[in-house]
Amino acid sequence: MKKITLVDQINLNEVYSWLQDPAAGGINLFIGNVRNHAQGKAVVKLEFEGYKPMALREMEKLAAAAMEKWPIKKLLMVHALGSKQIGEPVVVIGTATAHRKDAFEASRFLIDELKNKVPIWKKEYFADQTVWVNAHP
Amino acid sequence: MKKITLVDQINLNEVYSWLQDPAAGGINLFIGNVRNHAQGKAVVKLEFEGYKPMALREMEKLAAAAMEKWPIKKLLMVHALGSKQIGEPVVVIGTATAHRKDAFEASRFLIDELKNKVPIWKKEYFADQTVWVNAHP
Amino acid sequence: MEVLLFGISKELMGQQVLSLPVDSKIANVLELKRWILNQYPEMGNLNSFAIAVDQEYADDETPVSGNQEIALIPPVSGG
Amino acid sequence: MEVLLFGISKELMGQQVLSLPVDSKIANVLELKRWILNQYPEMGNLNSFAIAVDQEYADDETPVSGNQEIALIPPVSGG
Repeated sequence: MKKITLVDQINLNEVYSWLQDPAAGGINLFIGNVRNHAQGKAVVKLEFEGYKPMALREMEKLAAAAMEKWPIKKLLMVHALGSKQIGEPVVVIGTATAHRKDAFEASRFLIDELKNKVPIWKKEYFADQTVWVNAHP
Repeated sequence: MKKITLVDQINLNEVYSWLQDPAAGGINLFIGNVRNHAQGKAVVKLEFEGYKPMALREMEKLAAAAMEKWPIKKLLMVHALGSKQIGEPVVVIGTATAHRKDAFEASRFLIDELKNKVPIWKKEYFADQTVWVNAHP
Repeated sequence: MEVLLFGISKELMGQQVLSLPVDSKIANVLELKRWILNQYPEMGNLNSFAIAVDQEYADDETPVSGNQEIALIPPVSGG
Repeated sequence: MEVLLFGISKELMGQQVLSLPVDSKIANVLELKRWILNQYPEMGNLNSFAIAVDQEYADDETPVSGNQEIALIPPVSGG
């Protein structure tokens, strides 16, 4: 079973409830937060923009690839869009599997691939400038 | 910063709040649940017994080893003791790091080592018998 | 033909959607990328950019036409 | 000398704490393990068991005495 969404705000209680599965011995959750610094400078806030329909399609493809590779009971990918303050969760990857090894490997695969392929863009706001992350060499 | 406890019941909200760190970009949580089957048979409930002072010492040692190996902002290990129903969390490992790779690796190390070394014992209750897990070949 | 813009491309090119002139005669992704770099040389400073056709990453040989949903994908940075 | 028991050992040996006779003359962990296996042969069916001295895993050569906290650690299965 999988759940893939783009939201304004991530609710971690809902995430955990949804991942519960009596047949799953292990749940791995990766939560990406807004860090308070980047390249040694203070980040004031972040903004995420997404090409929503394509982002959802790419996330669905990654989920399908993971479910083919690992025996996953439940898989969840949620990304927040819009303006985010320091410490707010911006992305959650969750997998529930019978054996913990699979949950660790699948979550790691999903967040790594999400960061490579899903058309979502992060803009960091520093006190003196803004930067679109990864855009320039 | 680390937090290591043995509890009657795990509260995941507290766990996540405690792991929040403005300098951490990634949080990895591993949650071990009571599975509804083992060796192909239905598990009714579990019971965990611990040699508490030694279990805490062993968990502290693992935490110290992980903090030496990876740059960890926050590290949490919580194990529940006593009687647990299907689906209840029995162990939570959480790490908050600046970079996600470290969080995945450290959490994986901590749960693997916890299962090898920490003096806690699991008794599975099936309909027709009880089994101390790992005790016999 | 129209091209959807996101993130830094939207800012660099100063618009939400890029409209290509009718006589631009662009037949595939490679020609579209060249046209963009020619008209907006500052796009050459990016690490790279991709083109998506109907919400799928497309390679240089993929044909493009006005009937498709075409988007310019600058380096992604989600997560 | 007393030995704390847990999990399956507590059940197999039918007590919470094992009290060794005063004349048992056990000087180290190896001798303690042998004494246990001799008195409680069913313990030989376990995968293995360890001895902890003052809440630390102890190897066979570690000396043991009545002044220490000694525990029998059957195969662990937390998590």
